[in-house]
Amino acid sequence: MAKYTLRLGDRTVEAELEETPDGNLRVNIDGVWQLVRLRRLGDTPRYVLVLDDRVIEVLAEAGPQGFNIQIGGRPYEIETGRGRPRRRGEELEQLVDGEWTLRAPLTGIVAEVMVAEGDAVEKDSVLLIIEAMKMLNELRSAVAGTVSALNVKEGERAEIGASLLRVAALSAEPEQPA
Amino acid sequence: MAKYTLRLGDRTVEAELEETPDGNLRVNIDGVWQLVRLRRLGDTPRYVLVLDDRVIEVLAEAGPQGFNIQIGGRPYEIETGRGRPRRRGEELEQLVDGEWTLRAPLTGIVAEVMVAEGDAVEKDSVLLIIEAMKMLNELRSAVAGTVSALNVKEGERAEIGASLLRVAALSAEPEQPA
Amino acid sequence: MFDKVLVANRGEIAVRVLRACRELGVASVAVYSEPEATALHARYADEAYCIGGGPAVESYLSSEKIIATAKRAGADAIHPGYGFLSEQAEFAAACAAAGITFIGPRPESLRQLGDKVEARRIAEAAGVLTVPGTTGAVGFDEAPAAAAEIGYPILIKAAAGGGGKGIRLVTEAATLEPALHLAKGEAEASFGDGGVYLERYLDPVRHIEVQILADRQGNVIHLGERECSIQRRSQKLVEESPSPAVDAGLRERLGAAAISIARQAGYENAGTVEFLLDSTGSFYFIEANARLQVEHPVTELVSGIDLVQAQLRIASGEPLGLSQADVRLTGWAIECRITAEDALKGFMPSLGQISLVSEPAGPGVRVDSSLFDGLEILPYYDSLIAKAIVWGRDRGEALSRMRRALAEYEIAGIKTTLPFHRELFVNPDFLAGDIETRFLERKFLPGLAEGADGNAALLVATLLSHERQRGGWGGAQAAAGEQRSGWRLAARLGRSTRGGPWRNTP
Amino acid sequence: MFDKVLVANRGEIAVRVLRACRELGVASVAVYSEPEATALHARYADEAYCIGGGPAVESYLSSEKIIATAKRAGADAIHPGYGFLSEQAEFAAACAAAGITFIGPRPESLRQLGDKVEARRIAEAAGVLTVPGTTGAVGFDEAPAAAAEIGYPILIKAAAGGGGKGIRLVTEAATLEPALHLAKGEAEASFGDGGVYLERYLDPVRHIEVQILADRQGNVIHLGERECSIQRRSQKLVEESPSPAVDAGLRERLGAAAISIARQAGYENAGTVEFLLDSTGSFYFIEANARLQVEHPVTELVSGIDLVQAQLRIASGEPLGLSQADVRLTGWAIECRITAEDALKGFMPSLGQISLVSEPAGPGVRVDSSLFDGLEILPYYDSLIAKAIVWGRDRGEALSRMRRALAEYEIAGIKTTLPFHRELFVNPDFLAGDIETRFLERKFLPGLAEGADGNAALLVATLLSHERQRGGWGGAQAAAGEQRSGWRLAARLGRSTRGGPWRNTP
Repeated sequence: MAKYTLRLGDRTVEAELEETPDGNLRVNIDGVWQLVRLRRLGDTPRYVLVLDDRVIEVLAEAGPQGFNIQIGGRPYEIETGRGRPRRRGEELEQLVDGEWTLRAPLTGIVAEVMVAEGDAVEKDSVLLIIEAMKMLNELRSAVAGTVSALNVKEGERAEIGASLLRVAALSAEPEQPA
Repeated sequence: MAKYTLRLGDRTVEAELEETPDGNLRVNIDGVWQLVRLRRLGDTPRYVLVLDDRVIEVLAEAGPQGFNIQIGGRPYEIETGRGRPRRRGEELEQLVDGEWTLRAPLTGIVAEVMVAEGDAVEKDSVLLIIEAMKMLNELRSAVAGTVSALNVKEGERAEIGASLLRVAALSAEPEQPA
Repeated sequence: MFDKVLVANRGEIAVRVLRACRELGVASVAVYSEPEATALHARYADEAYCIGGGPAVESYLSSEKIIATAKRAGADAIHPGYGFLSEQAEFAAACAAAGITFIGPRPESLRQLGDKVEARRIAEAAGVLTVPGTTGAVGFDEAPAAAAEIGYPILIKAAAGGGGKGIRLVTEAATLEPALHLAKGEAEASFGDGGVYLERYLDPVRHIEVQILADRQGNVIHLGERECSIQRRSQKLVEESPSPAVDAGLRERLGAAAISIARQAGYENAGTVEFLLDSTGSFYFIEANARLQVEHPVTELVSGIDLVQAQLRIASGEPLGLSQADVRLTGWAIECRITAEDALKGFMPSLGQISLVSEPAGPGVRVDSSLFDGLEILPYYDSLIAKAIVWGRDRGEALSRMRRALAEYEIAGIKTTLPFHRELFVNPDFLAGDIETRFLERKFLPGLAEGADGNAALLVATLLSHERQRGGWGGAQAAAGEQRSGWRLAARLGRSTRGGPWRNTP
Repeated sequence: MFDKVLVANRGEIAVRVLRACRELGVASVAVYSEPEATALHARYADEAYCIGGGPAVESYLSSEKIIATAKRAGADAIHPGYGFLSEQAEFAAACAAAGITFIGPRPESLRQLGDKVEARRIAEAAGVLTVPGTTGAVGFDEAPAAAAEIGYPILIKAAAGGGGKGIRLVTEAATLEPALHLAKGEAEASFGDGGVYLERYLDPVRHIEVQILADRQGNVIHLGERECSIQRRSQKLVEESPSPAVDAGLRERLGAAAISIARQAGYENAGTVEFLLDSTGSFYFIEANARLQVEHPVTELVSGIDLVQAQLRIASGEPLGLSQADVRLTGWAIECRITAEDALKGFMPSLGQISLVSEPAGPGVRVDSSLFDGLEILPYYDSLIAKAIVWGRDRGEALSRMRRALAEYEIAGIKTTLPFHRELFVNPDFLAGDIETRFLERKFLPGLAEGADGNAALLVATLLSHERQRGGWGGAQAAAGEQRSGWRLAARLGRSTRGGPWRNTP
């Protein structure tokens, strides 16, 4: 029998899985054992989950922390790591050595840079504008402080997740985003 | 520079391929060098061949003797082996030690067996009927002779290519099929 | 309206019916055979139950299992689709006995119209001409004399039949017995009933059929005709509405004949009355199909009426809500049946896994299918896998749309009839509407001209060979399918380059 | 008719135009930017040429490169689609100078109607009411006074605009300057012209537009109205025809107004006249779009007329061939614009590779898209990736069809607006047709209820975890995408579970 720890939103589940004598698989979630079959269709991210009274189509793709699953058009992001559940937004929001990093929330072209290194910025003031799909998107500061590093120039392409600039914070903790 | 021998229908081609100084590929077929780019789309059998004045969609799948290619709804079966070109139908038609083997030309259910081991059969007489998709398909003998082995029973499923029965031939060579 | 409907079918028609259920807000139940657990119809329904093995007699033809499943799921109605149990009076009666509504005609109508001989009597009583034939099913003993009396050429037809199954043309007495043998076998396999009857073979004629709708309140309307003369061995391949051979006056006469037959039979729900139309404009009743037809979408496109939704409404007791005068037929619709048969190799069945499917879309194009990447085409069922349907303001626009749709349709992994359709839609006689039921064998010689893209294919093969040599087999750049199904492709490639003793029985 | 047409566009509209070319038997030429070599429109055309880098100014907005390519390929006409060069009078004039037919209005009409202020003068001359606003483009200096004179709230609109780009609502003088800054920036990015003007913001109103067709012979007809009130930040998301608010009398008045504006402008080809309709039934001209609209399919479905084919016929000099009396509008059509934006995260653009797309089909459903498995969504272009369009006999049938189509639509790999549309189509006010241009912000709170299939998702994750542990990463049973794009998915997963300083500018 194998055990897996899964997290879906605020819910953490210890799932048990075992092979039945006739070679099928059954899974125990929250004390309920269920016979299950899962088939992948061709080389696609489409899977079919066959239950006793229902056949469910599932789109599933791997992510670094688990699986990104869609059923009936709704997303289910499931973490399968063994560590403590992460607080949402934790990695991107936290200060490292008193510095806050603005990461690109989408891939786009840097349309405008409103600040220079050394500039003082308020919390919520606009730092950069990124253009994607003809829309101009303002990126604002999560902290008040001083621009300590500027990694992009106007006209450059910024990949999602890239560090765009850093702000040395005045306070030790950023406020929680809305 | 790499060389490949390709066969398409009755045409045999020696294709040369080399990398250009700027890292692209060019191919020489029948004395004409052409710059080519080929991209596979996702995990699909769909490829895109980019030429100077045209972008061609290609469905390509590997086969044992080469590639099964579709362009514009038309099939192109290309052999890439290095041996002599095979005569069409050769493997399946030839007699081995004076015996001819009836192989299933399609997957289906054996609906009726018209002969027993030891029966004498004429060329073109019906040996078996295979049912697939509700159609009854007669399989006939390519040779005159005696049924020397019968490998299937009525109601069984026959996979494509499976040996269904053998006929010990009266003459040494079967006639060419129409 | 019903709360929950069980769809006792598979493939594209099961999906078609499930779509109607979803649009009407009715919960749905699918049934599927063991090898079809991943089928689209099983995934599409709100509930899905496995009811037996692959062969249809173990699953889709098992009236007991289907009714038991309907009870288990709490379905209050069953839609039978076409084929399988759709015209079996015993099944309809068993549904009624179980307290479940059968979405179709009353069992008595199914019995009468399902008996093709009885159906002819009804047509005659309704004052409609019929094709000369036997007055009942015939066995091997009586057939020769009956055939001689009717006069060759004759057609052997399944008494329980429909869909072209179990039909054989016999031109001379010598070939009657083997043809009878095969026709009875196919009839048994398709309908569970080997009974066949004989009919005069009229030639040349068009196959023209009329769609009717009849409610429980006694309202009967027709939705115009369908032209179904493009047939291969009595199997329809292309249908259109209207027919190039039918004008307003003839349409009115055909419609009136169909309605009077429906009234004579006390018919309820959607149905089709089939006629042969000769070159003088005379038409002869051949049979009535007491179910939804494969080709119903062409009528939907010109009438704007959703026939499956209409079936559910009628079966739940609602009146039609429209009179003949409300029916307005607009434009021209054409359907191509795409089957898993190799049109370039004598329509030989082609099984295997679909590695890629990409269906046409855009203006005026409708596709009814249940295809998906990774679908395994099974030997147990009918070869129909998809229908491409187009609408245009006139026949010319519809023809050009279909040509465009066929060019867009991509299926890899199996062979299909797409190459046949692509050729048909550039044939001058077909484009002129100059067709009859034997058009294909008489005027249309399928055969594929050599493709113009041989050089491009060789370029691709060179690059793929190079990638394979550099990256080894199965690398990210290897040709699709190398790892997964090399052996199976091997078998198919082997087959597709051979001739041999194989041929489809006539 | 033309021999060869170059389509100076990309994405779904390029494919739409190429389909019309193929149906008309006209040879076609595509142009594509470097990162779009594998795009569907490049593959669909008979010829395809790479004309420059990803940013539109280097490719799809380069009038010189496009005209040079048309000459090289021997194209005798250019279809501009919508957006890009479609309303640039200079481009139309440059085509004419190069001896190539521009498929659209004459350059003079483009100039007049493209100048929104001049367009208002034309409407007034045609006797049609207009919305109060500035008589010309305004700069940072003049804007505050002009806005004060018109009276807040005001709208800033791109003088060269269309498609909702470069539009900003300003409710008070304090926010005028930053809004002006962003609107001018977007106008510059979208149209290559940063000019903007101000207009009174009427509220509540519906956005109603009328489709017209005008030939060179002076025949002008209208094909009824489209209701486009479902907008987010002036971007249309859903369109339908007819409008629930328009009866036959109002339709006639709207149509007459649109025709008289077209005549006043000497308009030729397909065009759209946009109005605001208030609750008293009064309507005000806002602008005329001298091109094909994104939402043209809803008109095609109710009128049966292929607007793109009509554009080609008109541009090649053919007369319309039908009068207003021949136009028969039947049933109800609705379109949903599917964009690459995360509807659950404030419509944030979502880039990446589409790993699977499966589009709705079956009765009454049309999809115009250029999606395929493996498509990379790029940052350079508009976020519109597909349009789902349905037809029904009445609004109720169309609504239920769209609900069904949206449930069938599957896209994996990127986020889209599908969840937004699925929620909209169960909103009671929307279903009742009770909408106006600010309906979304006032009455519709997007937000996804927790899915009901959490347990099924956990079962799947358990089985996939098990497979991964047994088979190692990248085995045949591993989850799709593990090898190929793990790192990219990592980035996206990280993003989609975060909050942050991000927001779309208002």
